[in-house]
Amino acid sequence: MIHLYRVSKIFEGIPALREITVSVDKGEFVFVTGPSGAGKTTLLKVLFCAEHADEGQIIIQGMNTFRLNSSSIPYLRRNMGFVFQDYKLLPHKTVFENIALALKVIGAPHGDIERRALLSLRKVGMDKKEHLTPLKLSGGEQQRVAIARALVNEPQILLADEPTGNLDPQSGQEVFRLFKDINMKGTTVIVATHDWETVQKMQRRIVAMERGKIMSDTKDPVLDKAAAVKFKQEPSSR
Amino acid sequence: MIHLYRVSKIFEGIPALREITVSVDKGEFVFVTGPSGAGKTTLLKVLFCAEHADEGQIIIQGMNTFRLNSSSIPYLRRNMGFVFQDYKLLPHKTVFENIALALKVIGAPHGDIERRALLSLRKVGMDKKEHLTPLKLSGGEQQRVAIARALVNEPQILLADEPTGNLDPQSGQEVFRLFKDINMKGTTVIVATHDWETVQKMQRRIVAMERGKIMSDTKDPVLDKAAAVKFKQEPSSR
Amino acid sequence: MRGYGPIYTFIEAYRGLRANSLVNLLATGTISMAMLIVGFFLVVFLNLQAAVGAMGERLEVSVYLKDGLTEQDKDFILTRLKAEPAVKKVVFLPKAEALALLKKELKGQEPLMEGLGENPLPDSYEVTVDAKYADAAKMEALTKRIAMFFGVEDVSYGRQGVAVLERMLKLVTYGGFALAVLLGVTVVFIISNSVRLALYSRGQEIELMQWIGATRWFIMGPFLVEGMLVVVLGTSLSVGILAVLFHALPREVVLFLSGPGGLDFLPPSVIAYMIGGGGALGFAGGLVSVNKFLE
Amino acid sequence: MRGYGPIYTFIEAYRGLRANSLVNLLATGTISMAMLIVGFFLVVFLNLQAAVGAMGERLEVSVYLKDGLTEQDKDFILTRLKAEPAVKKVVFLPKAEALALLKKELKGQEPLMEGLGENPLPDSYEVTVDAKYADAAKMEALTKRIAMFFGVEDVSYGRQGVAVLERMLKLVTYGGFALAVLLGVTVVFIISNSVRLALYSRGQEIELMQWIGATRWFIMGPFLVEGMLVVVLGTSLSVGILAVLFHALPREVVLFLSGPGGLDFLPPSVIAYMIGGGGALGFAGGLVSVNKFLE
Ligand SMILES: Nc1ncnc2c1ncn2[C@@H]1O[C@H](COP(=O)(O)OP(=O)(O)OP(=O)(O)O)[C@@H](O)[C@H]1O
Ligand SMILES: Nc1ncnc2c1ncn2[C@@H]1O[C@H](COP(=O)(O)OP(=O)(O)OP(=O)(O)O)[C@@H](O)[C@H]1O
Ligand SMILES: [Mg+2]
Ligand SMILES: [Mg+2]
Repeated sequence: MIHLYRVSKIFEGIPALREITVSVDKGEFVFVTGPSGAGKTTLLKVLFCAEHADEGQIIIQGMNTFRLNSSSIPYLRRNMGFVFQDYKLLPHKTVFENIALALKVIGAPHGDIERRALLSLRKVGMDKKEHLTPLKLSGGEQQRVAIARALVNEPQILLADEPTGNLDPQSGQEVFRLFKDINMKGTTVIVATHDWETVQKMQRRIVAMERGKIMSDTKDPVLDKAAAVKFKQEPSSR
Repeated sequence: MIHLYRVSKIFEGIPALREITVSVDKGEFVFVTGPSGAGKTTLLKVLFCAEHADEGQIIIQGMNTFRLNSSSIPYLRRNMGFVFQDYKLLPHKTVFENIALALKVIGAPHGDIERRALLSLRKVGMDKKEHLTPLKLSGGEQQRVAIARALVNEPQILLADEPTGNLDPQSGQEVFRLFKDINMKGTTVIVATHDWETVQKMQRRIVAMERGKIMSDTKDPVLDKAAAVKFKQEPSSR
Repeated sequence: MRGYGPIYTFIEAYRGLRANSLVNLLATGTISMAMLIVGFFLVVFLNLQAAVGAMGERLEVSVYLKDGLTEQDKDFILTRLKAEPAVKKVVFLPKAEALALLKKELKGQEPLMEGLGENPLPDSYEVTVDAKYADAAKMEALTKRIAMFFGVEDVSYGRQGVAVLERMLKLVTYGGFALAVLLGVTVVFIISNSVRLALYSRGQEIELMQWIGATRWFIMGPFLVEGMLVVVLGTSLSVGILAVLFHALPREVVLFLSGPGGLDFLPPSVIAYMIGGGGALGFAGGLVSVNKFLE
Repeated sequence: MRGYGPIYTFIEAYRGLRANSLVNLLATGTISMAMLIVGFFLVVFLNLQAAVGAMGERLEVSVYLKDGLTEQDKDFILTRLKAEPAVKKVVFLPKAEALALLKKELKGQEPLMEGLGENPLPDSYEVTVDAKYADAAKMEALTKRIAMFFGVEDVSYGRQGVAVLERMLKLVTYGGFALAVLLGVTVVFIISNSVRLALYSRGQEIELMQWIGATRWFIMGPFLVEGMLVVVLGTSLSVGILAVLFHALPREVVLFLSGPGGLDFLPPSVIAYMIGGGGALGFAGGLVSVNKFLE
């Protein structure tokens, strides 16, 4: 489903991704972890075609993203949901309108929009605040709206960047339960997160990054062994 | 140092704070916890005079904030540092300029600015990225810049709203160590956070909120007992 | 976009107008200011053109006749004058009427009249020349020819008048064209700037739309319509202001400025062209700006 | 703000101008457009005023003398005329010269002259009246008085001319005042709108400054200076454009429009007032906007 081969991204001389090679199968659930500035967001953005990789090959759903012309990128994105680290909600539209826009944009049938938007908001417990604008929401509430927007189109691939950073443990758990459900229905889920507890409890594939490189991958035995030491350290250093 | 007496804040008919009564002594270290939308941010903003309380009395450093005229609010704020949940860095200024502005604004001597700004950035490990604009930083990096800005003036009161939501466990721990240091030097620190682990490990006063009310306060025996059940539940519900 | 394309586009454009009311107010103001200048010059230009046209129609040549001609002689001259292709109209002016006219003209200098014994003026034919011949060379040739007719004593016409008329016509034509180009460029610049400003103030929104899978046209549509509406609004406003100013003009000024045909406001067709053309310019300006922005 | 207040303010204003170059470009454009109109009307107004002044200076009364007066009689009349406070200048015009002038005026109507036997014109004194007396009632009184002098046959002056002059003076005065007020209000509106737009596009920055303990003046300073700079720039630009347009004016138009004193551009003092006044308005407009914004 997703294949990255020796992908690099350099920002003003400083590499954010260094020769990343990784494959994700359809229906997999992958955690991407690593310290601040490791390149997790950059990795997700490259998959989303929001940043252009400088080197390497990226194949998503059989399409080579380097060969895509810019007018077909929107159609690629319609199969993906993205939970942005900074939410990116439109401040002058209500919560409902923010979700509805994501449906309108892909041309969902008019009659479906309200039902689907409210359903998605209900899943994250935000249906009661549908008429407020994001500026009137707490941090965690905004985050949940961003999640609802990413899920509303029932995407085939879900990319979530630190989706529980502003959530209390309980809400965070609910969000992960939601991701698990959607994953069960066949959606490929990739989550960048610092939430070690959940990561370890969920027992899924973990890709650990550091300074733009993949340091360990629980699916890749070679890398995993090399990083065994690191893993052991992690809980104690917390 | 800080006294709140029956403080309420109502947003469009929905109360975000309900008759909050709490006192914080000089030099104390207080955690404010609670689920998403509990009113933590609102509480900090009321202390910061960024939101006007609808009812009750607020006394900060001997000043009743209701009696302050608007021209003296800037001077009250100069004694406070605030780490915003959404950072609030200026996107068109570099990291260094963002910090320097906080010094210029309070009229710090011209010659001191560079030295103090860089020192503060070094404390959070962001001195190497001083020439970048915030848009080019990762989420965690932006958060650390926001912390550096709140600390640069060596405020007497530090208000931090979810300061480690986007930080990996290690960076998060360093930030709390920083807060502990500044607290040792006499600064009153109030932190709103979801990071239960740290909260429990740090062994400081904990004010737990829910739906605009204080549910428990480890310093207040009556409230604490009432909430004992809740506390026990918390770790298991995670 | 199955079905709700245009509706969505207009609703979003309207929302955009309201949400960015300040930006749009300034843009509308700027455009109506520019269009006010355009309209002002259009009024001046159209009236000047009408005046020049009217002046052309009054291009007159006086053909003074010798004394003592018979009626037959006079008729013969009339026939020959009418045979000239340049001649539009010929009127006979007897010497008595000519004196009456002169007396009227010389009002205030009556002492001059008192010295006149007998009427010293000759009979004359007052000839109106076609505006097509409002050209110094052609007029000269015509008058020379008429002066040779039997029975004609002298021919006179406002030599200076014709030269001025000629230059005015040139001025109105070339000057009007230059002004139109200058103002057209200005309007395009302002409009594309305004649209870019509106885009700029909503960069966040556009970026997000791209990220949730919106196509180029889906994003651009509302902005183009919004730009168009701003221009149409601004232009209509300017026409309104101009109309109010025009009708509030003190009578003295109107008299002072007006040509023989009176002072006219812009005809509806010109107003329609202004609004339509402005809208098209707004759309085009928007297209350029949005495309640049989406790169 | 120990010491670096003004420097900080100007540096920040300059940065603001650069950072919001698009907003400021539009604002500068709008203001120069408005100022162009102001300038245009100022040029027209000042020239009109000069023309009216010049016309006042040429306010002439012809005092026709009876035939056969002695030199003494004439001198006596001259003395009495000069004693009138309204009279500025008196020139004697002998009948021979008067006829020569008339012949020149009647060029092209020579047949009229041929019939004159002897010079029918009288001698006259051409009296120039002070512009202060350019008033129909006063002129009437003056001419009546002069007509009673011994040896004066008749007095004539351009009655219509005086009435037109009077109305023109009123028009220029009141009309100019009304226009000035209208345009002033427009400029203030545009400026305060532009400043508000600049503020609006930097709301985030202002909010943050308030939150890190900046005083009102610290925040406002750069915006006010920025607003002022925009206006000064826009006004200078408009004066420049006006100067270019003025000097590019075809000679025909200049001749067509110019009064007796020629067509003049804005004097430096007026330009200085425009720029200075504009800057002050920009500052005031900015103050209003910023204060509203900071509430
Ligand atoms: N547009 C940019 N220009 C320059 N440098 C950039 C840009 N975007 C990211 N970077 C740099 O690339 C590095 C990786 O950034 P990235 O956002 O991928 O980190 P991250 O793993 O998501 O970190 P965090 O957990 O803090 O969000 C950072 O050091 C950042 O400074
Ligand atoms: N400006 C506002 N207008 C209307 N409602 C508001 C406004 N600000 C906050 N609220 C509401 O007040 C409640 C408390 O918000 P607050 O931001 O204090 O929560 P919080 O405890 O900080 O939550 P989180 O952990 O998610 O940041 C929320 O339900 C929110 O919707
Ligand atoms: Mg990130
Ligand atoms: Mg909060």
